[in-house]
Amino acid sequence: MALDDRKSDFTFVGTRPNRPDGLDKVTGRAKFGADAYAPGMLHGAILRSPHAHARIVKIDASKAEAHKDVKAVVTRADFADVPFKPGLEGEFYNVLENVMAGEKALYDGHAVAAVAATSALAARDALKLIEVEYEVLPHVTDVDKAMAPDAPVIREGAADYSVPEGMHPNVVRYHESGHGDLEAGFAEADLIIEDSFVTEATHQGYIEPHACLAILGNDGKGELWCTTQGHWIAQKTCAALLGIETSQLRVTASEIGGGFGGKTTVFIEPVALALSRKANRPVKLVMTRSEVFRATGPTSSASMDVKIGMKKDGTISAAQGIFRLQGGAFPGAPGDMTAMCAFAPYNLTNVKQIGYDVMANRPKQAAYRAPGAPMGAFAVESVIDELCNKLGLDPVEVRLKNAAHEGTKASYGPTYERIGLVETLEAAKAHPHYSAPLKPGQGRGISCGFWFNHGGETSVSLALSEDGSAQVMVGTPDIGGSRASMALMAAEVLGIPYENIRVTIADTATLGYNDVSHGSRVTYASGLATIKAARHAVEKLCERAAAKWGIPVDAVKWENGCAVPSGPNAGDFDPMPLADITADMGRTGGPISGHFEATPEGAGVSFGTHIVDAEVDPETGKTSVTRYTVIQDAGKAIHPTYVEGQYQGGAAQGIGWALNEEYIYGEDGRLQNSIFLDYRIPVASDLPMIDTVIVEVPNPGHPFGVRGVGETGIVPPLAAIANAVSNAAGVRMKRLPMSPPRILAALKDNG
Amino acid sequence: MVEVHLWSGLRSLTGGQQVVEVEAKTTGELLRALVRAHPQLQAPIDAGVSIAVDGRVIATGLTEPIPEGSEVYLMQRLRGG
Amino acid sequence: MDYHSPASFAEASALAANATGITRFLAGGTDVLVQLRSELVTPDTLIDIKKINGVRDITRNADGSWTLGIAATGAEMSEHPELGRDWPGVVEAMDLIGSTQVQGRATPTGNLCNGSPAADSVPAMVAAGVTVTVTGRDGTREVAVEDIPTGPGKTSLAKGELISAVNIPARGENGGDAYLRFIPRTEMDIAVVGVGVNLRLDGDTITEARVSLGAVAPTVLLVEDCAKAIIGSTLDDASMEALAAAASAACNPIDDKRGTIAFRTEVAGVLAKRAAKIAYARAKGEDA
Amino acid sequence: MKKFHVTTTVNGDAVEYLCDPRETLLDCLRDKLNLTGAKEGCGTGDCGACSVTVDGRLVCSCLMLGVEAEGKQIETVEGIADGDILHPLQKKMIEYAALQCGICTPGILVAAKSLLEKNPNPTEEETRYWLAGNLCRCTGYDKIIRAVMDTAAEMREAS
Repeated sequence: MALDDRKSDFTFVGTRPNRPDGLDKVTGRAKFGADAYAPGMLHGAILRSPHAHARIVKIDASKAEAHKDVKAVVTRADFADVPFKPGLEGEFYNVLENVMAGEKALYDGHAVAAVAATSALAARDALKLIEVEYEVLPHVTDVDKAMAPDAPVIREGAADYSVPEGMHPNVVRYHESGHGDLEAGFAEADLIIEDSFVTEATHQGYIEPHACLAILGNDGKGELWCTTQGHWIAQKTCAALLGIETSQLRVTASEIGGGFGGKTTVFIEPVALALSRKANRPVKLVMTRSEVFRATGPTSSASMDVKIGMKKDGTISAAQGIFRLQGGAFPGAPGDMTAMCAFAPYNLTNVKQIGYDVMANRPKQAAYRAPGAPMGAFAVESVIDELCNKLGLDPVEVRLKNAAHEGTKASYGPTYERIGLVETLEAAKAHPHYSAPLKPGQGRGISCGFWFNHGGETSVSLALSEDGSAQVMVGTPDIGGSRASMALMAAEVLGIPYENIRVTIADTATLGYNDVSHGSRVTYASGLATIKAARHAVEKLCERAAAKWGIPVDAVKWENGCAVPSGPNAGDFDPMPLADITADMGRTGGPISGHFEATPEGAGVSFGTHIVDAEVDPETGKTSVTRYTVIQDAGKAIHPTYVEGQYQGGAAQGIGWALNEEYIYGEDGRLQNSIFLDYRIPVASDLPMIDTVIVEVPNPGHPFGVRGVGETGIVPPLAAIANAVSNAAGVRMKRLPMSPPRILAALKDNG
Repeated sequence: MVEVHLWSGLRSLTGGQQVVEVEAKTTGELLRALVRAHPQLQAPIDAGVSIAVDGRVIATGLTEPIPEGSEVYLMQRLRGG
Repeated sequence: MDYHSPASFAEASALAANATGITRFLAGGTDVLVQLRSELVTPDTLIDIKKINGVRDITRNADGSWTLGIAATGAEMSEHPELGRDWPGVVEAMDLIGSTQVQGRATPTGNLCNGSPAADSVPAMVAAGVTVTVTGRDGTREVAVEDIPTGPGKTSLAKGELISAVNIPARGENGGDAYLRFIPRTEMDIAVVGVGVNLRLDGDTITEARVSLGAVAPTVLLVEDCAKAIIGSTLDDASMEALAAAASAACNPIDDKRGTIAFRTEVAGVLAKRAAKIAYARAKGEDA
Repeated sequence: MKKFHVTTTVNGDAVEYLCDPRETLLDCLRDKLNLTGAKEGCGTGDCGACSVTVDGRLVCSCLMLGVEAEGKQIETVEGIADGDILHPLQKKMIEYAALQCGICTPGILVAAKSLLEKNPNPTEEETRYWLAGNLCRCTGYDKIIRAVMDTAAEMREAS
């Protein structure tokens, strides 16, 4: 994007007003995915495989179909024929195969059939009438075992061009990058540490299960209401899977009860549409929590080897990482992202990273907040911490010494523009937390983290009303208060009060395409588009003022919500407020709107540094996090309170991932812990207050300097907590989660 | 001419070359030129790539300008959560 | 599923005796509803026993013993001004189960009848010597709490039998009890190990003790060797170590998603010591 | 399947519905009474998004059958505001940005209101433990705890 008219002094941006949708959300009025009803509505339910890997020999639904309460039964045959392609090229095929099994059930919980019936209870009961004959096949759920020569093959031919010859067919993508001379770099090192690390799969754990209400006729026209991070991708994908035209399916995003990447794709939506088409009635489909855990998109599990050489003065002379990510029974595990992010915080002369995308009999992984990056950071930052301990160096000083900055050649190749890592480290060093004394039994951990951030296709429309208020239509669902930041940015440009702006999340029929609310892109990309749309409206406002004054339009400028003559030569006119122009806009040229459509390509990478204190009970291995500080570069914080909220939420999710959250599969390949009782996300009493420091190093790719803040906050916590726990326990923890049995076992092994 | 730096995993598709020189004024031209120079690069490009121009990562756009003398890196397509 | 809400235990017993298929009694429902929703157990007959007179009462009897109605909830036990003074371990054990919301519904009787080896209130009740009154077709009988569970999800109650009261002994002089459990988080988890200790002192010396362990065997255990290890002692280091060793030795746990054999065995000893310390301090009238 | 006729009171209004005995109070509130403020996040009493009070007692409405509501007094998030006047907790939740996605907010509000009625001066620890059954995945709880504590302080001053 053009970097014209960069702003640095603000009226509205940086203030902390109440969010526009606050009232709806504290009164129970806000409509989330499961809160929609339609006349004549049926309820759907999905039959799921109890086997981790099985050939579907036969599905007999005749008893279910014959039941008086049942109005439709669908199987794979009720979906379009989508061609198979290797790697990520066959993504529609992969999604279809995931939402409804074809020849094989590929994981415990894989959908095999679905029913629509007159009530939710009737639908659940009807599932028991469907008889499925399975031929159970050998399965594998562990990433290292899935790569072994004798591992069961999940799907032949799924590997793309990148996989070296001789690898197991379960390895479907391969990434290798880096620069310099590793051998020479390691030779310069005074100390080399090489170690292996493991992280288990975790789930985004959004509190709202997937839910939708679908209406589709056999004329190919449909309506879909669903909880999603991106309704255009839902529209495009559902249309492809059902064999209808994209534009004939109107998708409306409900309020969304959390996503964190997990609602960037579809699971039940195509199934509800297929049921609706067959029954010719609206169908509501809501997942149970157990279905959410078994059959949506958890993150990858990972097995990693990291080797780093350091000189006595703390300089990293060489670094190498191998990252194997398991992404379920489909290509897509972000081993490439893990590899590219792992060493990105550091200015390295010699670095090499390898990433593997490996299939196993688990649900198809989905994005989870900086997908792939937290695992790599865990391995790399743990080794750096160990090097600091062994060499007697301060962990912040060592990171500062090696920190990437503007002009550094990134570990993934290009040269960094202006970035803010050094600023976060300086802030960490200066923070009272870093110098606070520790109690016996406590340890402190530090970690840096990196994430790319994303732009993506974006459309925004802004319309002015006669009374001088404005409505902004954006296409990115509001997951965490983005309506407030959009309104602030629009207010900044238009110069009208924040309260006079209404921000609506438009449906797919009323706005052009918008990429998903992911990649920390909403405040960046929809924000940029809002600013540009508002500027577009301002141009028109200036034209109208110029016409009224009878002066050329370039003699008019916009200031504080008014058209004013641009200088003494332009004429002597009183400022003309926006509302005076809009009052008669219908008679002075028609309605005034602003639009912006583009794919902004200047998201600006982001860095953070976290400081954690943890206490370990040496007799039970139980950890408590006693103090936590997040420091992260926001570029420019539009609504600082919601920026803090992103930092705190990322840290809390990281604490869960580090300490207790994990997918536990039994020998039988079935998920053992598919409820919140046993999938242990942090509860209120587990956590301390989470301090935040917002660093602002403006992003050159955004008119107000915004960098996305949603994802980076989950990159450092795994390592920061592991470092704190390892320092408290006196033993290096190399496997996540650091559950009490693992810590106690490590303490015992350590004597 | 633009020097395009590839990630090392692509060397097997370019006869060992990690830097490819092509004539291109936009990101789209650059991708087409890469395939002309090394037809095997079609597969990674189809699978999805991003292009970093002077450090700015262009995730998808084919119309972004590439100024003369820019530093250009081909990267795997970025995905977010 | 048939739903009944009888007005007496005799009626409830008769309903259960005459029912076919799976029968469940509904008190707080915090286990029954979870099993129903997950289709783990869909009863054919559900008998809601909360409409029976007096089932929410918490009564101190003339001899100092206590009778709890079978629908008295954890929250009601915690809020009771006297019960927790006599039996802090029993009340705290119940209070550990689930959230504030669950506390508003969950009952010790339900916790017992669910038959989970990890039920928090059960080791505390076993240590305290609590009995339950069981009503069946032929009248009532009194059964020790430790004799109710027979294995995971199983109880010794016959068809047509249900618990109609919980009887907690009189606290008496110089006694104290405590319950501790291990969970990975601070709340909302199922015990990985639970230990209940109840003891009585003569001066500084322990004269009576009951120690029970949860989540380390198919049923909650009453461990005599643990009691022996501390009876006659002043809970000195040697007796504490003997207690821990006896607790660990009594464990017959499984490896599962919540903990390993090694972990449970080790931590049973650790918690036994910690719980004994608290019970001892309470018996001495000290804050703990 | 025999259905039961239930007469009960929700937010002060007399209501009635027919329910299957397998349906939870949450199912009945949402599907029969159109009170969709209480959410089903888990169906197992682990997340608290369906929190309501029954005869003044905080419970998960997913852990209670609809048929059990006969003759009870039920309060939901829809009944917290007094007409157009928000409860101080509602105001503070907005002011503190103590919600991001907002799905847990109804349950948090019902639970926090119940806490302040029982304990007008809770410590941070008491607040955290009281709300331990209300999962929030967005905020890390920090701003929620601050909002509840600050509401308590303000309500103490006002009374």
